[in-house]
Amino acid sequence: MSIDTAPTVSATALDATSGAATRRAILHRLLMTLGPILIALIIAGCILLAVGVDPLAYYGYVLEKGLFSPLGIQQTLSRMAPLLFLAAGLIVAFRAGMWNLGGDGQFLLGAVAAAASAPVLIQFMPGWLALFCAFIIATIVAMIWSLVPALLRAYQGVNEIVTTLMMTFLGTSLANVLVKLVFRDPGTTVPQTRTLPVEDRLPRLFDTTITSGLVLGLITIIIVHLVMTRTAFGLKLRIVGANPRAAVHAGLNVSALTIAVFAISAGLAGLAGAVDIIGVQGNVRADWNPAYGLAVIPAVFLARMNGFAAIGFVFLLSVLSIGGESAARRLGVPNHFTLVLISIVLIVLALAEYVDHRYNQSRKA
Amino acid sequence: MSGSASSPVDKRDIVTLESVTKRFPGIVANDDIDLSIRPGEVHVLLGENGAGKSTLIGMLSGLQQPDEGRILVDGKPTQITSPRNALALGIGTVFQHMMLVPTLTVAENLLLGGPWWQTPKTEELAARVAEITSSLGITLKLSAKVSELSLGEQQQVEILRAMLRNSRLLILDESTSMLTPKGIDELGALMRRLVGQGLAVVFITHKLKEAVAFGDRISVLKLGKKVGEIPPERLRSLGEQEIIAEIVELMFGTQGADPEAATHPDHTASFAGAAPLLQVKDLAVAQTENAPGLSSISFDIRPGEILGIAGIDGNGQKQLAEALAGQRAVAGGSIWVDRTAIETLSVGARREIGLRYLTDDRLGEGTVGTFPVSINFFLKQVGAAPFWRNGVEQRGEIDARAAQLAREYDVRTPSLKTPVGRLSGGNIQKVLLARELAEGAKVVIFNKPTYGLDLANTLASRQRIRDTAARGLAVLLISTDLEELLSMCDRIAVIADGALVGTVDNVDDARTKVGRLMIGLAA
Amino acid sequence: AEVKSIAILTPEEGTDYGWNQQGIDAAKAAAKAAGVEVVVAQGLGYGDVRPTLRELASDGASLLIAHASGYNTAAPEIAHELKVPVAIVDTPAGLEKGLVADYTLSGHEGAYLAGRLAAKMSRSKSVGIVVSGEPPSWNSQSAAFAQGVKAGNPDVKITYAVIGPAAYSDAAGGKRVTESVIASGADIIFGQGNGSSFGMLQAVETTKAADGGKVYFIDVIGDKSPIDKGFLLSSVVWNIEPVYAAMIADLRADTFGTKHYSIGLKDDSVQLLKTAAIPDDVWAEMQTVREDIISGKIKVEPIFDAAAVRALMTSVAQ
Amino acid sequence: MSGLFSDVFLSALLFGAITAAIPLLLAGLGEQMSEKAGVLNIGIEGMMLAGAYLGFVGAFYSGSLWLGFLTGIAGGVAVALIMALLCVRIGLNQIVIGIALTLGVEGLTALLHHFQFSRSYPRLPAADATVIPLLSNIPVIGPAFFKHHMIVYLAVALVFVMSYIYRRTQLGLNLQAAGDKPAALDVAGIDVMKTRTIAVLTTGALAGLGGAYLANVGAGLFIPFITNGAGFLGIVLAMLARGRPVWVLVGALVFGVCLSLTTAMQVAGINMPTDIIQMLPFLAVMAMLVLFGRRASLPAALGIPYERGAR
Ligand SMILES: Nc1ncnc2c1ncn2[C@@H]1O[C@H](COP(=O)(O)OP(=O)(O)OP(=O)(O)O)[C@@H](O)[C@H]1O
Ligand SMILES: Nc1ncnc2c1ncn2[C@@H]1O[C@H](COP(=O)(O)OP(=O)(O)OP(=O)(O)O)[C@@H](O)[C@H]1O
Ligand SMILES: [Mg+2]
Ligand SMILES: [Mg+2]
Repeated sequence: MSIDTAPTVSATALDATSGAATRRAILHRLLMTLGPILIALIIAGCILLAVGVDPLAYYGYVLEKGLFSPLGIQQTLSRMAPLLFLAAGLIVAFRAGMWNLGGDGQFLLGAVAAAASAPVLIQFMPGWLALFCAFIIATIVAMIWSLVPALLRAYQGVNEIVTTLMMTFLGTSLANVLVKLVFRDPGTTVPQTRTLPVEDRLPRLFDTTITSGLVLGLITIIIVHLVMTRTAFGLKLRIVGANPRAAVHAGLNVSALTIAVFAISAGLAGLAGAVDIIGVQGNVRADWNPAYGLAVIPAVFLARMNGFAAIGFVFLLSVLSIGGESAARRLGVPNHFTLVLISIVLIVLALAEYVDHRYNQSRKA
Repeated sequence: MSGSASSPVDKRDIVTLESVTKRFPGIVANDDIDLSIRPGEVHVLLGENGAGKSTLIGMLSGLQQPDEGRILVDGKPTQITSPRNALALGIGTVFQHMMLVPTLTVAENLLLGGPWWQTPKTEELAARVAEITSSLGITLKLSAKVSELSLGEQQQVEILRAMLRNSRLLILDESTSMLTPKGIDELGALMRRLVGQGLAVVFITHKLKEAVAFGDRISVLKLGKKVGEIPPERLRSLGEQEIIAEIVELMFGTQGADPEAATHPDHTASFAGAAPLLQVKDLAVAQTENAPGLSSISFDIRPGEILGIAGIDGNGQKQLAEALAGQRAVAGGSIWVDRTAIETLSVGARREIGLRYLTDDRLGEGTVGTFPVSINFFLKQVGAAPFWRNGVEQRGEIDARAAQLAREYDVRTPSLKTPVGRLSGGNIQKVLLARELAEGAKVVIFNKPTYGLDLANTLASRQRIRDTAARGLAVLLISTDLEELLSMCDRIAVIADGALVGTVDNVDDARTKVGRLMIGLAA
Repeated sequence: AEVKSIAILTPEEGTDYGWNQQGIDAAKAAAKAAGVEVVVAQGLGYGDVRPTLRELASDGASLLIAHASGYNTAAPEIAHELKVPVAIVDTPAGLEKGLVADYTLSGHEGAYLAGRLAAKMSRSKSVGIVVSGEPPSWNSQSAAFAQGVKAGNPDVKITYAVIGPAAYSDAAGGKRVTESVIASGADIIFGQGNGSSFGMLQAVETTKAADGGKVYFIDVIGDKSPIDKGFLLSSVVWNIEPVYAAMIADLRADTFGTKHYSIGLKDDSVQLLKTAAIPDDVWAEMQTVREDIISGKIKVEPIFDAAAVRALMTSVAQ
Repeated sequence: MSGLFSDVFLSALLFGAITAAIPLLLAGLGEQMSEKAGVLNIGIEGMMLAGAYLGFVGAFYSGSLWLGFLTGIAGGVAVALIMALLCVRIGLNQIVIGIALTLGVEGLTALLHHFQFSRSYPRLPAADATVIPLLSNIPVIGPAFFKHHMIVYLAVALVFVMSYIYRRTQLGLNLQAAGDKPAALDVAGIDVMKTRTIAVLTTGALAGLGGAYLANVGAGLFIPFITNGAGFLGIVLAMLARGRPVWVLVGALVFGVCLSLTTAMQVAGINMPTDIIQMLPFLAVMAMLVLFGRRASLPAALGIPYERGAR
């Protein structure tokens, strides 16, 4: 299957960056992002009113607790770290036209691998090396996990949406089995892996609680963006994504590229898990599954697979989830409302993008 | 310039266009066009690639709405809002690009459009099809999957479909491009019969001879504007050569006799004695679900030589080209390029050695439609210096070279950043030509290189192919256009059912010999 | 130290007639009794609660009760980071003076009692244990229940079934598995599960036992009688209020983090729920067993490990 | 092992397998229709959940299971309507909208449940069964297969209705054309948008019904997130089935049987970690994918919004 909505936008996004026009374009983007968010907030506000909650108070808390208080912004930035890695992985896959919907399984297995290895390694080697090795192990485990969908897609043409979805169901179970039966910390009654002590985790930034995973995530997603848009390798992947037959015609090794895409995408998802564990969580508990993947997918699409824009959307998601929880508690709305809010924001943003696109087209004509 | 000053509305018109304008991002595809379409007339639309012909009929068939101006049907201003609406008005169209569902059978494709709750009425259809095909002189297997048909056969299905609709106005957008000379003549005769019955026909072609032979009225478009019209009276009063001269004048502003009637120069002499650059021996390809196989194909091409492959479309031409280029698995036999055996090499490796393949499927595999024109020039060189250094894209180099190629090959595009898929077919083809001929080539396979090109581009492309050979390259030219082969090749081989049935030197009586081979007689 | 307010964090909404609700209700009651404020942060899920912990701490809570085993890595970390006392569950080794207190709650004594009750009440001499997952606190109750059943009547068959993947909210799975277990002969179901326990309850209400009579349900932690339709036999009800009250007192006395808190039969913080379905004589008999447990005549050792529970089930099944 | 299991128990296991399979069957059939017409309907999880919620509300307040199924269908259709509007009419990205809708419905139904039912947790009485005479008397098989609610037989019959539609009607041709080459359908005079809209709404109806069955019969109640990924399994089944409704049925049954098998193994006292046993259904599907998944012929235009005359 070749769904080529993705590359459509990628090709046009590629065009959009040129010199002086860039600043105006960015301003325009910003406006086209904030405007819809405002509209979404109004719609969601009506729901709040309907259940008898003051929307202004609610949003006030969201902003304060998610963005403007020193504590809030730190939490928001910390939350971004794993999401950025996931987004980077999705950018690679989607630009190459492969629907890796198995991010959650890859994430969890990466997390388990990191949680299992880091506390052990740290006893034998310098801290930084141990963490580095744990990252590598997590990446490799996630890559191996993606091998089944990758091989099936590359050599049998089996659609990867099905296989990655299935592998995510399986991966979630396997992660549990590993935590409960293989890597279980014998010192606790609760099934979880050994805990990496706080002082051995990724350092925090300066005097804050922000994990340095954030910096790694930012660097990673920017590198991924540049590789996908500025290098021969990235272009090859995009050709495979946009028109696989053209890729064959142009002499590209589509099977090898397909496997590479899965490996990179899954590896980054695994890294996301590792960064969350080594940066923040310290261990993996049985039945733990934050299911970040599901919310990151739309964010990556809205960003048109552009790494920089993805950073913005991941930031937005983090603000909403951190601030939303706080606001819900303070006003006695169930936390589930955050889901509704995120959903409305996503839909209105998608609509706005469409309207914007239409407007541009009619203006150009 | 033409009769656009006086209002063209005429009581006899089925469809009239009044000052119709259609814009696309960055381009005015149709600019203030007046046109009248009358029953009993074959109205030929001529124009370069991208002149706006397909856009014009897009508006007639309900795919697009005019930005300005209006369309009158039977004298009444009418908005043709959808293809369904157009069909209801009696306007049937055979589109330039294939409009069949590949996974459905011929019959199912023909039945598409019936009331949703019904069971498809296959028997009824078979009877009607039999009626029409016999008068058309074609045979079609209704139960065949469309994906198994050759492009030519698919075009026949589309013509048949338009006929089944009992249209009052039949539009044929480059419908002869995939037909054999015989097929073209038959279609021409059919058009004559239809207008004889009082239908109107709009016929788009790039072949001036067809225009003159079948047309009653000729309109010429250029850069979206209508630059002239030759009414029936005048058409009848002039001889073929005079008309062609007039059309060429309208289209290109130059005067000349029949521009297609060039004979091939012989430049093999300068490479006499050189070893063959391309050698193919006993090449075989297995048959697949939807493509014929190849069996024991052997031929040589020396430097400077152009070998033509003639044959009715769908007889293995594409498989041959793909097997040579490395896109299709070979079941047996060997291929040498410049004495290197290549049959086990990958597509990329064969290209390294100097083999070039210009595909006939520009949109499907030749280009990435959503990518900018500039990148499409380098699709087969991704990673190569100087456009990439250490794997990093050199935008400056790419843009500069792309601009140069666009100029050299006269690619008309709003900008180098325009997605290539938005260009007209002819301009896309120029991008492909530029890409394949650029540098390092030894052997070039051209598969239908001028399909869909306008006259000027056709001539330019042919000249490029001749120049290619003159530089000492070996050229394999696959075409369904016999005239083209005769005007270019040194030798012509005929392919039928996946085998080469004979090779003819392109001398005086080549036309008859090739013709005999094609219809299954000995040369 | 001064205690102005306490905060409790729960993974789900406090309306589940179970773990979350009991925790929140207890925190409210304890706070009220001690005259301090209470902040409830519910429905936080099983993800990262550090943001919420930090925020509650910065809002001035004097004690953070992290009421889920999933929070017991995060909470002590925040305790150290912000020097705020936290209470965590299921981590007896985690005590730290002034900072971290543990309350490992196990209703195993109550579950044992429930097992004795089930053995007595089962007409078919077959009971079922249906759980939606295998966390330690449920394991100890499953095991104790099984031991109670066997102690009450070694001939009673026990069927143990875990629902299925991602089963916490799998009400349909809860119902399906419970129906199967009933079909295998059980007429009393000891059920543990969050959302899925309502599916178990529904199965019990809509499925007849092999003898055509009622199937009864024994619940845990909470008291579902307000929503019962006459099928609730009993419940191992946990009352956590004394635990929280003790924590507040310890905070005030600067002894927080020096002792373990637990619940048990003796102070009625674990109680077998008396319903109309239990005949008085049976109930009286259960009270005697209760006394024996309190006095130490009957020893019930908690088993927290899932594998050990399964091993136990296989051995008692034989 | 059979010595351990009574007939009644075996019947119950098979009965449970069917009950678990029906929502997957309906979701799979629905998804299949969307995919045939070229729409990748990732929002199906949300449609099921909406169907589960509204289906339960309908059944609970009216006391009629049939009315519940109707309101469930309405719930699924309502979400599908948004999807059709945004993804078919306007052509927004199907994956973004699908996921957004799923998240939104998850939140909204949990919210509504909180205000409405989180104190009372209402439960429905047992669904009345339509007993098929004679067949239901066969030991083991009879009670397992022929004592279900009427809707189960209808759902199975739907498999054949779908097959008929796809193979023998113009609508079937239209749907296939809309997925494989929408432009060809358009120029044949059939509105692509309309065809795809009908497909998406049908998906919503089937998913909604599946959700309602899950809540009303499968669980007998509604709780937040009750569908638990059933919609995503529906997507997997639809893709596995490659356009053939019968294979959706087979896939759904395999899945249901695997679920019951996990229960059977536990009841048989096989001392294997439950987490491993529970991977069984997924392993089964994965094995089917490896064996039969090759070149899964998905519609060429799947996921691509149609725009008339676009280049
Ligand atoms: N949907 C569209 N979007 C953008 N540009 C378009 C679209 N359709 C046509 N164009 C542009 O309009 C111009 C006219 O195209 P059209 O296809 O009508 O040319 P044509 O005369 O049929 O050419 P050819 O002989 O190559 O088929 C071209 O420049 C083309 O790129
Ligand atoms: N009531 C219906 N139920 C199911 N499919 C339908 C229905 N009505 C139309 N369709 C389908 O909708 C698509 C668009 O149909 P069409 O454009 O023929 O609609 P229409 O204008 O209402 O046609 P008609 O003249 O048949 O009423 C087709 O795929 C058709 O098969
Ligand atoms: Mg054209
Ligand atoms: Mg053309």
